[in-house]
Amino acid sequence: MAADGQAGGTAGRVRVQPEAFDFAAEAAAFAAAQTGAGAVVTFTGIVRDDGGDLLEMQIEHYPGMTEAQIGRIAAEAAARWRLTGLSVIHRHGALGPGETIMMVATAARHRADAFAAAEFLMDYLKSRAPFWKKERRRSGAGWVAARAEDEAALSRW
Amino acid sequence: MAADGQAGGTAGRVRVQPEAFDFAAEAAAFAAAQTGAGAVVTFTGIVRDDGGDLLEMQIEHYPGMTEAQIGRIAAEAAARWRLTGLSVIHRHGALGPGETIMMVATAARHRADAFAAAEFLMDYLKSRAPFWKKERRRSGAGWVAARAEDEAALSRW
Amino acid sequence: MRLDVRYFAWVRERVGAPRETVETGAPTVALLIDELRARSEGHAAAFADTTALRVAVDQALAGFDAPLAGAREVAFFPPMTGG
Amino acid sequence: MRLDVRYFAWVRERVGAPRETVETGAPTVALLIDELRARSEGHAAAFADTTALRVAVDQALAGFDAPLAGAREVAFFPPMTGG
Repeated sequence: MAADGQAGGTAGRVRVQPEAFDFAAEAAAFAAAQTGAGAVVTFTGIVRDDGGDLLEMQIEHYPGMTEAQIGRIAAEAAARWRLTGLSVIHRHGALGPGETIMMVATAARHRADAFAAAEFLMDYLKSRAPFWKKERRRSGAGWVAARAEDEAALSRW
Repeated sequence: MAADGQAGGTAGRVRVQPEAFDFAAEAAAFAAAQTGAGAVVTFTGIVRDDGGDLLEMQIEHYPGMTEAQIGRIAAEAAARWRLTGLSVIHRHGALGPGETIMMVATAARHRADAFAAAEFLMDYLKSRAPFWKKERRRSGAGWVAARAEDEAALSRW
Repeated sequence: MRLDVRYFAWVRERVGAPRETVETGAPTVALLIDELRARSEGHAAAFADTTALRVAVDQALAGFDAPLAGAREVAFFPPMTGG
Repeated sequence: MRLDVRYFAWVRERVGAPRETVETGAPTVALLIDELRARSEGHAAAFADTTALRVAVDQALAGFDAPLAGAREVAFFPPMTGG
Protein backbone atom coordinates (compact mmCIF):
# COMPACT_ATOMS: atom_id res chain seq x y z
CA MET A 1 0.00 0.00 0.00
CA ALA A 2 1.61 3.25 -1.13
CA ALA A 3 0.46 5.33 1.83
CA ASP A 4 1.46 8.98 1.75
CA GLY A 5 2.05 9.12 5.42
CA GLN A 6 2.24 6.55 8.16
CA ALA A 7 3.11 6.86 11.81
CA GLY A 8 3.03 4.33 14.64
CA GLY A 9 4.06 4.25 18.27
CA THR A 10 2.18 4.56 21.50
CA ALA A 11 -0.27 7.12 20.15
CA GLY A 12 -1.43 4.62 17.53
CA ARG A 13 -1.26 4.29 13.79
CA VAL A 14 -2.10 7.16 11.46
CA ARG A 15 -2.40 6.81 7.68
CA VAL A 16 -3.23 9.50 5.12
CA GLN A 17 -3.60 8.13 1.62
CA PRO A 18 -5.38 8.56 -1.72
CA GLU A 19 -6.07 4.83 -2.11
CA ALA A 20 -9.36 3.23 -1.19
CA PHE A 21 -9.14 0.92 1.84
CA ASP A 22 -11.16 -2.04 3.03
CA PHE A 23 -12.86 -0.91 6.24
CA ALA A 24 -13.70 -4.47 7.31
CA ALA A 25 -10.17 -5.77 6.79
CA GLU A 26 -8.72 -2.76 8.62
CA ALA A 27 -11.15 -3.16 11.52
CA ALA A 28 -10.40 -6.88 11.80
CA ALA A 29 -6.63 -6.31 11.74
CA PHE A 30 -6.96 -3.56 14.35
CA ALA A 31 -9.04 -5.73 16.70
CA ALA A 32 -6.67 -8.68 16.26
CA ALA A 33 -3.68 -6.52 17.22
CA GLN A 34 -5.10 -5.55 20.63
CA THR A 35 -3.96 -7.04 23.92
CA GLY A 36 -6.19 -6.76 26.96
CA ALA A 37 -9.00 -4.93 25.17
CA GLY A 38 -12.62 -5.63 26.09
CA ALA A 39 -14.11 -2.96 23.83
CA VAL A 40 -13.44 -1.86 20.25
CA VAL A 41 -15.20 1.13 18.68
CA THR A 42 -14.97 2.03 15.00
CA PHE A 43 -16.24 5.07 13.17
CA THR A 44 -16.47 5.15 9.38
CA GLY A 45 -17.22 8.24 7.32
CA ILE A 46 -18.94 7.66 3.98
CA VAL A 47 -19.60 10.02 1.05
CA ARG A 48 -23.39 10.56 1.10
CA ASP A 49 -24.93 10.42 -2.33
CA ASP A 50 -27.78 12.79 -1.41
CA GLY A 51 -30.24 11.16 -3.78
CA GLY A 52 -27.92 11.16 -6.78
CA ASP A 53 -27.14 14.91 -6.70
CA LEU A 54 -23.53 14.42 -5.66
CA LEU A 55 -21.18 13.38 -8.48
CA GLU A 56 -17.81 13.53 -6.75
CA MET A 57 -16.11 14.74 -3.59
CA GLN A 58 -12.57 16.07 -3.82
CA ILE A 59 -10.60 16.12 -0.60
CA GLU A 60 -7.65 18.51 -0.51
CA HIS A 61 -5.14 18.29 2.32
CA TYR A 62 -1.86 19.78 3.54
CA PRO A 63 0.79 17.08 3.12
CA GLY A 64 3.07 16.90 6.13
CA MET A 65 0.91 19.04 8.37
CA THR A 66 -1.97 16.57 8.03
CA GLU A 67 0.05 13.70 9.46
CA ALA A 68 1.60 15.92 12.14
CA GLN A 69 -1.75 17.32 13.21
CA ILE A 70 -3.53 13.96 13.33
CA GLY A 71 -0.54 12.66 15.29
CA ARG A 72 -1.03 15.43 17.87
CA ILE A 73 -4.75 14.68 18.13
CA ALA A 74 -4.03 10.95 18.51
CA ALA A 75 -1.40 11.59 21.19
CA GLU A 76 -3.90 13.73 23.10
CA ALA A 77 -6.50 10.94 22.95
CA ALA A 78 -3.92 8.38 24.10
CA ALA A 79 -3.03 10.62 27.05
CA ARG A 80 -6.62 11.30 28.09
CA TRP A 81 -8.10 7.81 27.99
CA ARG A 82 -6.88 4.34 28.91
CA LEU A 83 -6.57 2.79 25.46
CA THR A 84 -4.88 -0.36 24.27
CA GLY A 85 -4.68 1.12 20.78
CA LEU A 86 -6.04 3.57 18.25
CA SER A 87 -5.95 3.92 14.49
CA VAL A 88 -6.82 6.70 12.03
CA ILE A 89 -7.03 6.29 8.26
CA HIS A 90 -8.07 9.29 6.13
CA ARG A 91 -8.24 9.50 2.37
CA HIS A 92 -7.65 12.48 0.10
CA GLY A 93 -8.21 12.99 -3.61
CA ALA A 94 -11.37 12.25 -5.61
CA LEU A 95 -14.08 10.06 -4.05
CA GLY A 96 -17.40 8.89 -5.45
CA PRO A 97 -20.75 8.57 -3.63
CA GLY A 98 -20.77 5.68 -1.16
CA GLU A 99 -16.99 5.55 -0.87
CA THR A 100 -15.34 5.40 2.54
CA ILE A 101 -13.62 8.70 3.41
CA MET A 102 -11.98 7.76 6.66
CA MET A 103 -12.11 5.59 9.71
CA VAL A 104 -11.15 5.77 13.35
CA ALA A 105 -10.75 2.75 15.61
CA THR A 106 -10.18 2.73 19.36
CA ALA A 107 -9.76 -0.13 21.82
CA ALA A 108 -9.79 -0.17 25.62
CA ARG A 109 -10.49 -2.42 28.59
CA HIS A 110 -13.80 -0.63 29.15
CA ARG A 111 -16.29 0.77 26.69
CA ALA A 112 -16.48 4.29 28.12
CA ASP A 113 -12.83 4.96 27.24
CA ALA A 114 -13.17 3.51 23.73
CA PHE A 115 -16.32 5.55 22.97
CA ALA A 116 -14.99 8.81 24.41
CA ALA A 117 -11.68 8.54 22.55
CA ALA A 118 -13.43 7.78 19.25
CA GLU A 119 -15.76 10.77 19.61
CA PHE A 120 -12.88 13.02 20.63
CA LEU A 121 -10.84 11.92 17.61
CA MET A 122 -13.78 12.54 15.28
CA ASP A 123 -14.56 15.97 16.70
CA TYR A 124 -10.94 17.08 16.32
CA LEU A 125 -10.45 15.49 12.89
CA LYS A 126 -13.55 17.38 11.71
CA SER A 127 -12.34 20.83 12.67
CA ARG A 128 -8.60 20.64 13.39
CA ALA A 129 -7.11 18.37 10.71
CA PRO A 130 -6.18 20.21 7.48
CA PHE A 131 -8.65 18.68 5.02
CA TRP A 132 -11.06 20.59 2.80
CA LYS A 133 -13.92 19.04 0.84
CA LYS A 134 -15.13 20.27 -2.51
CA GLU A 135 -18.33 18.80 -3.89
CA ARG A 136 -19.15 18.45 -7.54
CA ARG A 137 -22.96 18.22 -7.79
CA ARG A 138 -25.43 18.18 -10.66
CA SER A 139 -26.51 21.53 -9.28
CA GLY A 140 -22.97 22.96 -9.25
CA ALA A 141 -19.62 22.75 -7.46
CA GLY A 142 -18.55 24.26 -4.16
CA TRP A 143 -16.48 23.96 -1.03
CA VAL A 144 -18.19 22.34 1.94
CA ALA A 145 -18.57 24.96 4.67
CA ALA A 146 -17.53 24.16 8.22
CA ARG A 147 -20.59 23.64 10.43
CA ALA A 148 -21.01 25.75 13.56
CA GLU A 149 -22.04 22.65 15.52
CA ASP A 150 -18.77 20.91 14.61
CA GLU A 151 -16.79 23.80 16.08
CA ALA A 152 -19.09 23.86 19.11
CA ALA A 153 -18.57 20.13 19.66
CA LEU A 154 -14.94 20.80 20.64
CA SER A 155 -15.99 22.67 23.76
CA ARG A 156 -17.15 19.48 25.47
CA TRP A 157 -13.62 18.10 25.77
CA MET B 1 -26.62 -19.40 10.11
CA ALA B 2 -28.68 -21.16 12.76
CA ALA B 3 -29.51 -18.10 14.79
CA ASP B 4 -31.70 -18.65 17.85
CA GLY B 5 -33.55 -15.44 17.35
CA GLN B 6 -33.73 -12.93 14.56
CA ALA B 7 -35.84 -9.84 14.10
CA GLY B 8 -35.85 -7.14 11.45
CA GLY B 9 -37.96 -4.13 10.58
CA THR B 10 -37.49 -0.44 11.08
CA ALA B 11 -35.93 -0.89 14.51
CA GLY B 12 -33.08 -2.86 12.93
CA ARG B 13 -31.80 -6.40 13.00
CA VAL B 14 -31.31 -8.28 16.25
CA ARG B 15 -29.59 -11.66 16.49
CA VAL B 16 -28.98 -13.77 19.60
CA GLN B 17 -26.91 -16.87 18.88
CA PRO B 18 -24.38 -19.32 20.32
CA GLU B 19 -22.27 -19.36 17.15
CA ALA B 20 -19.15 -17.26 16.70
CA PHE B 21 -19.50 -14.49 14.12
CA ASP B 22 -17.08 -12.51 11.99
CA PHE B 23 -17.22 -8.96 13.34
CA ALA B 24 -15.54 -7.43 10.29
CA ALA B 25 -17.77 -9.22 7.77
CA GLU B 26 -20.88 -8.24 9.75
CA ALA B 27 -19.73 -4.62 9.89
CA ALA B 28 -19.03 -4.54 6.16
CA ALA B 29 -22.41 -6.09 5.32
CA PHE B 30 -24.14 -3.63 7.63
CA ALA B 31 -22.39 -0.62 6.07
CA ALA B 32 -23.14 -1.87 2.54
CA ALA B 33 -26.85 -2.15 3.36
CA GLN B 34 -27.21 1.54 4.34
CA THR B 35 -28.81 4.17 2.14
CA GLY B 36 -28.05 7.82 2.79
CA ALA B 37 -25.67 7.18 5.68
CA GLY B 38 -22.61 9.36 6.18
CA ALA B 39 -21.52 7.79 9.47
CA VAL B 40 -21.27 4.21 10.71
CA VAL B 41 -20.32 3.35 14.30
CA THR B 42 -19.58 -0.15 15.52
CA PHE B 43 -18.96 -1.43 19.02
CA THR B 44 -17.49 -4.86 19.64
CA GLY B 45 -17.24 -6.53 23.04
CA ILE B 46 -14.39 -9.00 23.51
CA VAL B 47 -13.68 -11.50 26.30
CA ARG B 48 -10.62 -10.08 28.10
CA ASP B 49 -8.02 -12.70 28.93
CA ASP B 50 -6.76 -10.82 32.00
CA GLY B 51 -3.23 -12.07 31.64
CA GLY B 52 -4.17 -15.71 31.19
CA ASP B 53 -6.23 -15.98 34.40
CA LEU B 54 -9.54 -16.35 32.56
CA LEU B 55 -10.20 -19.82 31.13
CA GLU B 56 -13.77 -19.46 29.87
CA MET B 57 -16.78 -17.18 30.04
CA GLN B 58 -20.24 -18.72 30.05
CA ILE B 59 -23.08 -16.47 29.03
CA GLU B 60 -26.53 -17.49 30.20
CA HIS B 61 -29.59 -15.80 28.75
CA TYR B 62 -33.40 -15.92 28.88
CA PRO B 63 -34.54 -17.24 25.49
CA GLY B 64 -37.50 -15.30 24.18
CA MET B 65 -37.21 -12.43 26.62
CA THR B 66 -33.70 -11.65 25.38
CA GLU B 67 -34.88 -11.04 21.83
CA ALA B 68 -37.97 -9.14 23.03
CA GLN B 69 -35.98 -6.93 25.37
CA ILE B 70 -33.24 -6.10 22.83
CA GLY B 71 -36.02 -5.38 20.35
CA ARG B 72 -37.53 -2.85 22.77
CA ILE B 73 -34.13 -1.20 23.33
CA ALA B 74 -33.50 -1.07 19.58
CA ALA B 75 -36.94 0.44 18.93
CA GLU B 76 -36.26 3.11 21.55
CA ALA B 77 -32.93 3.97 19.88
CA ALA B 78 -34.60 4.13 16.46
CA ALA B 79 -37.24 6.50 17.86
CA ARG B 80 -34.76 8.80 19.61
CA TRP B 81 -32.15 9.30 16.88
CA ARG B 82 -32.23 9.73 13.12
CA LEU B 83 -30.73 6.45 12.01
CA THR B 84 -30.60 4.77 8.63
CA GLY B 85 -30.12 1.41 10.38
CA LEU B 86 -28.95 -0.47 13.44
CA SER B 87 -27.85 -3.99 14.20
CA VAL B 88 -27.28 -5.98 17.39
CA ILE B 89 -25.63 -9.41 17.56
CA HIS B 90 -25.10 -11.04 20.96
CA ARG B 91 -23.71 -14.48 21.69
CA HIS B 92 -24.52 -16.85 24.52
CA GLY B 93 -22.94 -20.10 25.65
CA ALA B 94 -19.24 -20.78 26.30
CA LEU B 95 -16.64 -18.29 25.01
CA GLY B 96 -12.87 -18.33 25.28
CA PRO B 97 -10.51 -15.41 25.93
CA GLY B 98 -10.28 -13.06 22.94
CA GLU B 99 -13.60 -14.18 21.46
CA THR B 100 -16.16 -11.63 20.34
CA ILE B 101 -19.14 -11.50 22.71
CA MET B 102 -21.35 -9.07 20.85
CA MET B 103 -21.50 -6.16 18.49
CA VAL B 104 -23.66 -3.14 17.88
CA ALA B 105 -23.67 -1.16 14.64
CA THR B 106 -25.48 2.11 13.96
CA ALA B 107 -25.64 4.28 10.84
CA ALA B 108 -26.91 7.81 10.34
CA ARG B 109 -26.49 10.86 8.12
CA HIS B 110 -24.48 12.58 10.86
CA ARG B 111 -22.00 11.18 13.34
CA ALA B 112 -23.65 12.54 16.50
CA ASP B 113 -26.74 10.37 15.97
CA ALA B 114 -24.70 7.26 15.18
CA PHE B 115 -22.47 7.69 18.25
CA ALA B 116 -25.33 8.50 20.65
CA ALA B 117 -27.43 5.55 19.49
CA ALA B 118 -24.49 3.13 19.79
CA GLU B 119 -23.71 4.29 23.34
CA PHE B 120 -27.38 4.14 24.31
CA LEU B 121 -27.68 0.60 22.96
CA MET B 122 -24.57 -0.49 24.83
CA ASP B 123 -25.67 1.08 28.12
CA TYR B 124 -29.04 -0.65 27.94
CA LEU B 125 -27.69 -3.99 26.72
CA LYS B 126 -25.31 -3.97 29.70
CA SER B 127 -27.97 -3.56 32.36
CA ARG B 128 -31.37 -4.29 30.80
CA ALA B 129 -30.88 -7.29 28.51
CA PRO B 130 -31.22 -10.66 30.28
CA PHE B 131 -27.68 -12.01 30.02
CA TRP B 132 -25.53 -13.22 32.91
CA LYS B 133 -21.81 -13.96 32.72
CA LYS B 134 -20.05 -16.63 34.71
CA GLU B 135 -16.27 -16.68 34.60
CA ARG B 136 -14.13 -19.76 35.02
CA ARG B 137 -10.70 -18.60 36.18
CA ARG B 138 -7.56 -20.34 37.35
CA SER B 139 -8.35 -18.71 40.68
CA GLY B 140 -11.95 -20.02 40.76
CA ALA B 141 -15.38 -19.59 39.17
CA GLY B 142 -18.00 -16.95 39.80
CA TRP B 143 -20.77 -14.81 38.41
CA VAL B 144 -19.75 -11.38 37.11
CA ALA B 145 -21.34 -8.74 39.35
CA ALA B 146 -23.19 -5.81 37.81
CA ARG B 147 -21.14 -2.63 38.14
CA ALA B 148 -22.65 0.40 39.84
CA GLU B 149 -21.30 2.65 37.07
CA ASP B 150 -23.14 0.61 34.45
CA GLU B 151 -26.43 1.19 36.25
CA ALA B 152 -25.55 4.87 36.74
CA ALA B 153 -24.80 5.24 33.01
CA LEU B 154 -28.50 4.79 32.24
CA SER B 155 -29.38 8.05 33.96
CA ARG B 156 -27.77 10.12 31.22
CA TRP B 157 -30.42 9.14 28.65
CA MET C 1 -53.55 -19.84 39.21
CA ARG C 2 -50.81 -21.97 37.68
CA LEU C 3 -47.53 -20.09 37.14
CA ASP C 4 -44.36 -21.05 35.35
CA VAL C 5 -41.53 -19.76 37.57
CA ARG C 6 -38.04 -19.45 36.08
CA TYR C 7 -34.65 -18.88 37.65
CA PHE C 8 -31.40 -17.69 36.08
CA ALA C 9 -27.72 -17.42 37.03
CA TRP C 10 -26.99 -17.78 40.77
CA VAL C 11 -30.71 -17.70 41.60
CA ARG C 12 -31.05 -20.86 39.50
CA GLU C 13 -28.03 -22.39 41.22
CA ARG C 14 -29.38 -21.69 44.71
CA VAL C 15 -32.89 -22.94 43.96
CA GLY C 16 -31.37 -25.97 42.26
CA ALA C 17 -33.61 -25.90 39.17
CA PRO C 18 -34.10 -23.65 36.14
CA ARG C 19 -37.90 -23.68 36.37
CA GLU C 20 -40.84 -25.06 38.24
CA THR C 21 -44.62 -24.85 38.02
CA VAL C 22 -46.39 -23.47 41.08
CA GLU C 23 -50.04 -23.27 42.05
CA THR C 24 -50.58 -19.94 43.78
CA GLY C 25 -53.11 -17.29 44.68
CA ALA C 26 -50.46 -14.60 45.29
CA PRO C 27 -51.75 -11.29 43.91
CA THR C 28 -48.27 -9.71 43.55
CA VAL C 29 -44.66 -10.71 42.91
CA ALA C 30 -43.70 -9.86 46.51
CA LEU C 31 -46.36 -12.20 47.92
CA LEU C 32 -45.31 -14.93 45.48
CA ILE C 33 -41.76 -14.60 46.82
CA ASP C 34 -43.03 -15.16 50.36
CA GLU C 35 -44.57 -18.44 49.21
CA LEU C 36 -41.50 -19.53 47.23
CA ARG C 37 -39.18 -18.87 50.18
CA ALA C 38 -40.95 -21.57 52.17
CA ARG C 39 -40.39 -24.25 49.52
CA SER C 40 -36.82 -25.26 50.45
CA GLU C 41 -33.59 -24.06 51.99
CA GLY C 42 -32.35 -23.35 48.48
CA HIS C 43 -35.34 -21.14 47.76
CA ALA C 44 -34.83 -19.36 51.09
CA ALA C 45 -31.18 -18.72 50.18
CA ALA C 46 -32.10 -17.47 46.71
CA PHE C 47 -34.66 -15.02 48.07
CA ALA C 48 -32.76 -14.00 51.21
CA ASP C 49 -31.92 -10.55 49.85
CA THR C 50 -34.48 -9.34 47.35
CA THR C 51 -32.57 -6.09 46.73
CA ALA C 52 -30.09 -8.30 44.81
CA LEU C 53 -32.89 -9.65 42.59
CA ARG C 54 -34.64 -8.54 39.45
CA VAL C 55 -38.03 -9.76 38.19
CA ALA C 56 -39.71 -10.29 34.85
CA VAL C 57 -43.42 -10.99 34.44
CA ASP C 58 -44.28 -12.59 31.11
CA GLN C 59 -40.80 -11.72 29.83
CA ALA C 60 -40.94 -7.99 30.59
CA LEU C 61 -39.06 -6.35 33.48
CA ALA C 62 -41.37 -5.66 36.43
CA GLY C 63 -41.29 -4.45 40.03
CA PHE C 64 -41.89 -6.45 43.19
CA ASP C 65 -45.31 -4.84 43.50
CA ALA C 66 -46.37 -5.98 40.03
CA PRO C 67 -49.78 -7.75 39.98
CA LEU C 68 -49.84 -11.36 38.87
CA ALA C 69 -53.44 -11.54 37.67
CA GLY C 70 -53.40 -13.08 34.20
CA ALA C 71 -49.64 -13.75 34.28
CA ARG C 72 -48.29 -17.04 32.97
CA GLU C 73 -44.55 -16.77 33.61
CA VAL C 74 -42.50 -15.08 36.32
CA ALA C 75 -38.69 -15.05 36.32
CA PHE C 76 -36.15 -14.18 39.02
CA PHE C 77 -32.52 -13.34 38.36
CA PRO C 78 -29.61 -11.14 39.48
CA PRO C 79 -28.89 -7.75 37.88
CA MET C 80 -28.11 -8.34 34.22
CA THR C 81 -24.58 -8.25 32.81
CA GLY C 82 -24.94 -8.15 29.05
CA GLY C 83 -22.82 -6.40 26.48
CA MET D 1 13.36 36.86 5.74
CA ARG D 2 12.32 34.45 2.98
CA LEU D 3 8.99 32.71 3.64
CA ASP D 4 7.24 29.90 1.84
CA VAL D 5 3.55 30.89 1.76
CA ARG D 6 0.96 28.23 1.01
CA TYR D 7 -2.72 28.45 0.15
CA PHE D 8 -5.43 25.79 0.31
CA ALA D 9 -9.03 25.30 -0.85
CA TRP D 10 -10.82 28.51 -1.89
CA VAL D 11 -7.93 30.65 -0.62
CA ARG D 12 -5.72 28.88 -3.17
CA GLU D 13 -8.36 29.39 -5.87
CA ARG D 14 -8.66 33.12 -5.18
CA VAL D 15 -4.91 33.71 -4.99
CA GLY D 16 -4.52 31.62 -8.14
CA ALA D 17 -1.55 29.59 -6.91
CA PRO D 18 -0.89 26.90 -4.27
CA ARG D 19 2.32 28.51 -3.00
CA GLU D 20 4.74 31.36 -3.46
CA THR D 21 7.95 32.53 -1.91
CA VAL D 22 7.93 36.01 -0.38
CA GLU D 23 10.67 38.23 0.96
CA THR D 24 9.27 39.98 4.03
CA GLY D 25 10.16 41.70 7.25
CA ALA D 26 6.66 41.29 8.75
CA PRO D 27 7.00 40.42 12.45
CA THR D 28 3.54 38.80 12.73
CA VAL D 29 1.02 36.89 10.63
CA ALA D 30 -1.35 39.87 10.64
CA LEU D 31 1.31 42.18 9.24
CA LEU D 32 2.28 39.58 6.61
CA ILE D 33 -1.36 39.52 5.51
CA ASP D 34 -1.29 43.30 5.02
CA GLU D 35 1.66 42.83 2.65
CA LEU D 36 0.10 39.88 0.80
CA ARG D 37 -3.17 41.74 0.24
CA ALA D 38 -1.34 44.30 -1.91
CA ARG D 39 0.10 41.66 -4.24
CA SER D 40 -2.92 41.22 -6.55
CA GLU D 41 -6.68 41.45 -6.79
CA GLY D 42 -6.78 37.73 -6.13
CA HIS D 43 -4.78 38.13 -2.94
CA ALA D 44 -7.05 40.99 -1.88
CA ALA D 45 -10.12 38.79 -2.44
CA ALA D 46 -8.57 35.90 -0.55
CA PHE D 47 -7.76 38.08 2.47
CA ALA D 48 -10.88 40.28 2.36
CA ASP D 49 -12.41 38.65 5.43
CA THR D 50 -9.79 37.25 7.76
CA THR D 51 -12.42 35.91 10.17
CA ALA D 52 -13.06 33.26 7.48
CA LEU D 53 -9.38 32.25 7.49
CA ARG D 54 -7.19 29.93 9.53
CA VAL D 55 -3.39 30.04 9.73
CA ALA D 56 -0.60 27.56 10.24
CA VAL D 57 3.01 28.55 10.96
CA ASP D 58 5.50 25.78 10.20
CA GLN D 59 2.61 23.33 9.93
CA ALA D 60 1.09 24.03 13.33
CA LEU D 61 -2.14 25.99 13.85
CA ALA D 62 -1.44 29.56 14.94
CA GLY D 63 -3.22 32.85 15.60
CA PHE D 64 -3.03 36.07 13.58
CA ASP D 65 -0.80 37.58 16.24
CA ALA D 66 1.73 34.75 15.97
CA PRO D 67 5.34 35.97 15.55
CA LEU D 68 7.14 35.04 12.33
CA ALA D 69 10.73 35.23 13.60
CA GLY D 70 12.46 32.03 12.55
CA ALA D 71 9.44 30.73 10.62
CA ARG D 72 9.96 29.06 7.23
CA GLU D 73 6.42 28.28 6.10
CA VAL D 74 3.08 30.03 6.60
CA ALA D 75 -0.20 28.63 5.29
CA PHE D 76 -3.65 30.19 4.87
CA PHE D 77 -6.86 28.23 4.46
CA PRO D 78 -10.57 28.17 5.34
CA PRO D 79 -11.90 26.35 8.43
CA MET D 80 -11.09 22.67 8.06
CA THR D 81 -13.67 20.07 7.07
CA GLY D 82 -12.10 16.70 7.78
CA GLY D 83 -13.70 13.48 8.97
